[in-house]
Amino acid sequence: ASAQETIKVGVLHSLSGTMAISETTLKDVMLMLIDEQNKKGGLLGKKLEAVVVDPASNWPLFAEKARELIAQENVAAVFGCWTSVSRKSVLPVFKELNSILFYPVQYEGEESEKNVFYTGAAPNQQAIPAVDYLEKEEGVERWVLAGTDYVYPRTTNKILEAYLKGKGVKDEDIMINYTPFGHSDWQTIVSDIKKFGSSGKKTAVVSTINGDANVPFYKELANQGVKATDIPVVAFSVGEEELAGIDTGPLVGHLAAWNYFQSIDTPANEAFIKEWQAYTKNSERVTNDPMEAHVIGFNMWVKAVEKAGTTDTDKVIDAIVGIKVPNLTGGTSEMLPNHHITKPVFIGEVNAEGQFDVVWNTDDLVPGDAWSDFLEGSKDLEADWVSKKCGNFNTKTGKCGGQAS
Amino acid sequence: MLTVKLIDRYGAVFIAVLAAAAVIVPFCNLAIEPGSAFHIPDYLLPLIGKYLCFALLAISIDLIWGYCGILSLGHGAFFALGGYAMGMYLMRQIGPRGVYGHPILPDFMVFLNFQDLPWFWLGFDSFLFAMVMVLLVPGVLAFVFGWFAFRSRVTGVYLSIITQAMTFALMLAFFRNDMGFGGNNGLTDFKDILGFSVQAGETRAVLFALSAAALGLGYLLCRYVVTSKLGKVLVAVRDAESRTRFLGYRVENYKLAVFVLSAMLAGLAGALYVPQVGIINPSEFAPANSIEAVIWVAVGGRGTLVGAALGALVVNVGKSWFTGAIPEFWLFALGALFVVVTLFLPKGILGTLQDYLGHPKAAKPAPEPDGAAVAHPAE
Amino acid sequence: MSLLSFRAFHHLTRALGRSVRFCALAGLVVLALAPSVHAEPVDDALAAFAADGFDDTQKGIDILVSSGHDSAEAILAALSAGKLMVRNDDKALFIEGKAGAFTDARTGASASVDAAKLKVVRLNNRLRRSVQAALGAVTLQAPSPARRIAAARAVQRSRDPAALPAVDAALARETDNGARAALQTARAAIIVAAKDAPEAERIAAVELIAAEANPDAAALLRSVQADAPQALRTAAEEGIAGIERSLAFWNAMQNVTYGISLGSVLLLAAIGLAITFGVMGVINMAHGEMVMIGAYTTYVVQDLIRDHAPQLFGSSLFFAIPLAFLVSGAVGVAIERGVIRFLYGRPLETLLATWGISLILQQAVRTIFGPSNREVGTPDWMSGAFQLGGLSLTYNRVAIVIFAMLVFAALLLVLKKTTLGLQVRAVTQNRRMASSMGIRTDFVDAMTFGLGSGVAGIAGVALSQIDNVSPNLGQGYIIDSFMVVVFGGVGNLWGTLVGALTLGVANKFLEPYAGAVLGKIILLVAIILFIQKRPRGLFALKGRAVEA
Amino acid sequence: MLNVRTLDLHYGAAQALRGVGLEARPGEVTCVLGRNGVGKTSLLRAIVGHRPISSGEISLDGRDISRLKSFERARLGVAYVPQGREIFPLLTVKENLETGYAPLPRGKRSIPDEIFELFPVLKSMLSRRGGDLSGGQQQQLAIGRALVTRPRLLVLDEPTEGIQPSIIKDIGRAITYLRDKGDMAIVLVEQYFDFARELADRFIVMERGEVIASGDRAALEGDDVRQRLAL
Amino acid sequence: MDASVTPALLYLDDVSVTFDGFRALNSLSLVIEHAEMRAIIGPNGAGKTTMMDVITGKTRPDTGEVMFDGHHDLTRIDEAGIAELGIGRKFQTPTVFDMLTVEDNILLALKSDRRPLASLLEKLTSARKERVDELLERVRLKDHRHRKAGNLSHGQKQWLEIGMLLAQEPKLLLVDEPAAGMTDQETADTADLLREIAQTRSVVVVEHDMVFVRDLGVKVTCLHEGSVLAEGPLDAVSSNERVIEVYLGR
Ligand SMILES: Nc1ncnc2c1ncn2[C@@H]1O[C@H](COP(=O)(O)OP(=O)(O)OP(=O)(O)O)[C@@H](O)[C@H]1O
Ligand SMILES: Nc1ncnc2c1ncn2[C@@H]1O[C@H](COP(=O)(O)OP(=O)(O)OP(=O)(O)O)[C@@H](O)[C@H]1O
Ligand SMILES: [Mg+2]
Ligand SMILES: [Mg+2]
Repeated sequence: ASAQETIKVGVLHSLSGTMAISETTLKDVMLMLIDEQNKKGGLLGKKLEAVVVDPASNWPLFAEKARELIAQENVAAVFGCWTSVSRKSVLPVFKELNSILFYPVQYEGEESEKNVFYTGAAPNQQAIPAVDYLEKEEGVERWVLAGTDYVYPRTTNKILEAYLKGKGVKDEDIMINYTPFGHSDWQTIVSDIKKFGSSGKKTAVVSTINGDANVPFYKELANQGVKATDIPVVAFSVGEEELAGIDTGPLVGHLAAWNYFQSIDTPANEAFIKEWQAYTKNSERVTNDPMEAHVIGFNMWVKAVEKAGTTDTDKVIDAIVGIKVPNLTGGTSEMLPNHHITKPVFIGEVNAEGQFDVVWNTDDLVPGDAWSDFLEGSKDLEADWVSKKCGNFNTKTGKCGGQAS
Repeated sequence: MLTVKLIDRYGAVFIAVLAAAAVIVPFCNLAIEPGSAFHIPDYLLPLIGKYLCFALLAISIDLIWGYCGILSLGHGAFFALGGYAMGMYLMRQIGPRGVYGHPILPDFMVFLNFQDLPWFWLGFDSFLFAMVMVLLVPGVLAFVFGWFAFRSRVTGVYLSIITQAMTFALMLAFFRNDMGFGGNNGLTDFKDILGFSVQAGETRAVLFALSAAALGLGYLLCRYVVTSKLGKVLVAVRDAESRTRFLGYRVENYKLAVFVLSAMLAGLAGALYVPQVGIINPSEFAPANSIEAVIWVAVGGRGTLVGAALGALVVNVGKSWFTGAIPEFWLFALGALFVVVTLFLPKGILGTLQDYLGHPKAAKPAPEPDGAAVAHPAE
Repeated sequence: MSLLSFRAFHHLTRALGRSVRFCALAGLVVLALAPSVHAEPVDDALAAFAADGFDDTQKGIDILVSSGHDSAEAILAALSAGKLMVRNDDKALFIEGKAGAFTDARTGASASVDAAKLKVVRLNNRLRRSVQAALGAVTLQAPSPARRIAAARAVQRSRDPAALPAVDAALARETDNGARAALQTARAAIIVAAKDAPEAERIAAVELIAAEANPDAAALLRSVQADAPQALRTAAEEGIAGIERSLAFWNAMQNVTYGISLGSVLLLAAIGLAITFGVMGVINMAHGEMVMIGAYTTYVVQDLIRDHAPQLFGSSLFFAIPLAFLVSGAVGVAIERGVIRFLYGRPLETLLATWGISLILQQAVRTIFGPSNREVGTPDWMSGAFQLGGLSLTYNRVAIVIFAMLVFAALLLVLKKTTLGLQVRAVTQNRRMASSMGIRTDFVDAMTFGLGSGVAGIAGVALSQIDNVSPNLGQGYIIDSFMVVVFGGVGNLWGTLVGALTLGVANKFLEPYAGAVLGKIILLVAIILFIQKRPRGLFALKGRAVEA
Repeated sequence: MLNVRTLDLHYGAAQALRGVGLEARPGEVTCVLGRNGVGKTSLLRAIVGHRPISSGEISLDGRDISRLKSFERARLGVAYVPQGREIFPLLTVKENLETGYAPLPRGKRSIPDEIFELFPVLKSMLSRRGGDLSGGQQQQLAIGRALVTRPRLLVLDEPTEGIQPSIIKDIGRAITYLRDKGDMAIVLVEQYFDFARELADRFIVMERGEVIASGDRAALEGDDVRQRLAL
Repeated sequence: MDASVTPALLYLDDVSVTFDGFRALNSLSLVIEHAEMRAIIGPNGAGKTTMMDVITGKTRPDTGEVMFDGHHDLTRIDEAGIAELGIGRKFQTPTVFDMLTVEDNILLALKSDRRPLASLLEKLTSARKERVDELLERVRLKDHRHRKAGNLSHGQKQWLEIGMLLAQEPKLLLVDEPAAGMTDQETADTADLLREIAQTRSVVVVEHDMVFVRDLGVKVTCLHEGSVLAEGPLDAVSSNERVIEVYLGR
């Protein structure tokens, strides 16, 4: 097929460097989805063609590669990024060149852009339900908020702190701790957590520890004998992929909050897992939440393109809001006017097989909230790209563009 | 040779190419219709501009490493500081157009609950002030750092490692959200510079031309330094530091002078880099970045200035190209490039070329005397 | 039953409505004293388990406990271990034994069942706790003293007043001294909080607890302070002060141990570099990748053992150590022969070449093993922690400390006491002249680089126990390693040892005050300042021999 | 024993040796004479294998050794005392001497007593680092180190440089002693003419990389050679 | 201190240096007058080089006083400062700048303002050029002027270093074994050269070559174990029993 007859889709995930560990899988899943779509006859009668580049966990390179994808390769949409900073880095490029980015990872919120669709969880779709669960189900009264020192944990913890204090938790019952990226020596912190948790009040750890640092953290927890029954840890960045590197025997019962778990027993999920394992020719390969986000995002984009009858950016952006696609856990996710989607929230407990057993889930799908209700600067903001054509509409002043005029 | 021409054969070619590029590239981008064979597409302009900034960084490293034997594994820090100074100016230019619409505070400060602008952000709304800071901040850091280190006669790997410690410490510090530099996300989403939109084609073209000019002038400045008697003293210091002292030269002052100059050039490179790539974040301080910059110099040819720039270009073009063309295997290609260059082009690309074409009058990189490994400055 | 426990019993009985679990325990106590033969409740319990909802399971536990049935312990234990299975079609329950054997949960008779049809009865943390509490109470009478101690600890931690009668009952029979002490502490923990207990007894309890100098004890004492009688309060305050004094001491000691352990990790990571870089002068940027290769070797060894000889898993690391040495060493020799040997006399070029090699090796591993973490298990003997005075030490850290010291000693021996050691140093100081002395420089170079790489590989085995096994593993240690070697003084193994331990301990003393991030920054700045004072590292060589 | 024929050697493009020939026999001292920069050291470097030769032949006992590595030559019995001492600065005196064990079989690995007799200062400084020694002490160490290997061909480049007169005399006596033992061939580069004249059994004089005169002991006695050197 | 009180150019008093317990200099005292040449001899390891190290600031003495030109306390000045006062040195093992050409080596040594900015702006005047030529001529390296110093033979480096020493035009020259590795003829030339220099400047020469020392015809000091063993005209010193015993040999 000649160039005109294909629709190009950009895949912008790090295949090398520190983030490769997480992002490579997402590249594979995109290739699989595109493959599958082509088997179904492509899109608008054309074949889809994946354009894969490697931004190498290097943030400026993300911007460069995004530019290359959009300007040089003329891709119709890009699926990519993992870290917030990579998203922030490509954002101006997408705005300038007016293209579409699907961002599949849970993040700190506080953003809504015309050109970006956030298919991962906003804080209200992950953090808050998890805390609610711990409080109700486990009777937790004392909280350790441990995170890597960057924006996502900072924001999440800030939201949680405000939320917990609002519920009457006292200052001395909250311990906040930040560590550098790739922190590998957790002896002191784990023992601090143990100390903090020995006050008699039920204590839990809310972990926004990122990436590589999780494995040594959990290994240390296991070694110092911090059991889930004593001090449960609920994590927002630990999924099936991360657990694959750890012996989960001693970690049984620790928790994670996600919008998807591989263990969720639905026909759609079963089919997806099967296909994935067949595609990667590895019956051990696990699936995880950001993968599902890509599945949802991709399906939404396909539907939107079909609805608009074109891959033209503006038309697709208009068409996609309101589109509903089934997710893998049995519900139907919808693209909201704030460019976030509705998602179910699940709390899972680590089991000995390295999977999660769902112990709680929301009854309904939770709509993603771009601007947190618990933060001073953003509680008055609202994103609506349909009626207000604005990502940061201030409900107080009634104007688009934050607080000022 | 008692005197060396300021501009040698390679320098002349280099300056000519740069001057031509500064004019022709923006012209081909703006004035020639897309579709024409001579059109330079939009995305290439900031890309090449970025390479030019890297080339300037490489030259600044070559000045101290190639000529004075100071292997700085932390030069990325000066580059990043220059970048941050520029980034801060650009952030202040956003004004009330941030997502929260705060009249003064940048977005990240709003949601991290900063009440006022931290003191070190003051003044950055002025372009002039920011430009002074671009040179001053790296310069002062280099001065303070160098003052202590050179006076204490920290040399060789010990110096390399503490420069690395310096950049590493700065990276960790800038990662901290409390520092007020945007933490891991850094500074981004710039709107305009001196009233011109950073995304406008014309602004890009001007930035490009400025980068080319800065590179050219930076080169000439370094060239002036290395061809003067000061340059010879530097080489003497590189060869036999203590012997130079016995001739009456205060080695530490010489080192300090070029170190500061080099840091300021690196800062300038960083400042030009930021508006063209659109983001500055703490990962620019990462030790690996600094090491990589040293590697550009080695690839191009240590002690040749032009070679350093060439090395930066070759490696980065290679990187841009490989990451798109062979995303899964590019590290093999890049790694192999480094190995091949060391094995087959022992003096780097330009050094080897010079040998091949007969050498012009320039100080050559020192092949370390046998056995005198870095670890053993003895003998 | 003593008066006190009887009163407590009464007091608690009133709260019976609130706590089903209490009821269970109370029942258990009664039953423990007078064994009886209820049969039907067990079936109810099993039915509840079979329903497999968390609330159902909770109910099941309660029923089971109150039933006091002989099989209660076995069933609870199975439940807790995730070995209680329910058959899909008929909801019959089985307990999984060793090697795929099953017993009928109801009868205890062995049963042959199709494992594919079975599903585990799930637990969540709440259930896990109640199973454990139940088991704790049950096992207060367990035959093995160790288990009784563990049970007592569990009770002490739960401080559940409801357990008091059971504790008393157990105390009455206890013969083992250790278990007795544990039970008494557990009892004290409950009494201290019990408002209606006699004051004297509470004060005695306070004293007993204050003797246990740990934060738990302090917290316990603190919790009674507010409305307690004056005498009790003073006793508690004194107790707390005492505990805090001793805690402060143990805290410092604990920091030292953490520091030594971190230092050992740094030492392991750096020591190979101390050879390739420190002794040979090769700026070996691929050092981290040698460590990584060692870690991956461990993974492959464990994988093979899991598949082919699972019984050897406990000793998997002992296979991994020599293999990692050989594999990394072989890669090192290959690098030396293929690239580095052309670069002697040009040490700075080695930076470039080894950087390239490190990129290639990372990507190679990524291509072969995939980008994500690989699981390396910790053998049982290395898991868990033990108590030494007020220190809590984890076995794996202790193992790493010992291991690091052994590696260090071995290396020191090789370099100082063997011909190779002398020859390496001669070769690196003056390659040509060494050759003229009849030293086979090629061979020495290859062996030395191989040795350094091999040692890095060994370090990888140890690091696989505490860190990610991923293609980036090496990158995380390379900077620290260089820092350690240089800080200690290049070319001096003792410097590397002292440097690593100093940095480790300093880091761990800073961390509690400054936090992990700031602590690290402070440490880096301290290194920079330190180098100003000693421009050639901690163990600087002095004299003419080193001056340029 | 050693036979060098038509040797050419280049440093880059510059030729340092042109068709140089030299012969050394057991029980004899062969002196190489010449002013600064004529190529004496270059010739010795070629013999011990520190520089590759461009053409020509170097044979030891009839065997061509010109392609062998330095250590292989050392194992065949060639020992070298280089100009500029080149001792291992960070090794102790004892370790410096022990590097000479490499070509020896295990049983023979010891430091001959003669060395300490000749250079008593080394004995008193065994544990001092080589690099800390004074210039003359280093020179003594360099000679001692070469002798540890029990060479059959001893190649000395200005061994008396920086050494005090009394020890120069001792070295002269030692060389005579070694020569008289009869199994060792000695090649000696020496500027100190009187010293050379006393020891030499045969000699060559070099000028700009070429041999311009050669002969035996008798030819040295006249003023001819001395004058050539003074030019 | 006033220059008139201690008229000597160099004045060492009771200088001791120890290295890890080994006494390299043992309360050494020495006085060098203006325009005096002094030959220093002594066994290997007597401390001759160490003494020069002390004078040039490379080694700091444990005790003792080192005064230059009456009022400069050399123990408090760094190497560069001492060099700037006018003390030049030739090292025992030739040390030159390997990567620079022969003439650049000389050029760097030429007397001039040593500050960085001055170096940056320094112009190569014809006077300087001539001076370089003259010096190259003097040390017979004219033909080698464009070669890298590192490629010179051992003896050529010796000469180059002597040339560099002359270029500095110091008040006091410290020359450590200048004749080593030179032919007899060259040795004699060197002696001439030094005698000529000594007419206006002070020179301290260390040498083991007795013929050379005799050629110089100056006062001789013999060091032994870090202190002065004998001092006086060469004939007197060389007939001293102790000197013969420890140094000259029989
Ligand atoms: N590494 C080198 N590179 C280039 N040229 C060299 C090198 N070493 C020596 N030469 C040149 O080769 C020629 C012969 O040098 P060589 O060292 O053999 O002289 P030599 O006779 O030993 O002199 P000396 O008496 O000074 O030691 C000299 O002109 C010298 O400059
Ligand atoms: N850093 C050091 N550590 C130990 N000993 C040292 C050190 N430096 C010098 N020495 C010793 O001090 C003594 C004096 O050395 P110095 O070099 O001054 O002797 P010298 O008189 O110059 O001898 P030569 O005639 O051999 O050059 C020697 O024995 C030497 O080994
Ligand atoms: Mg010579
Ligand atoms: Mg001396």
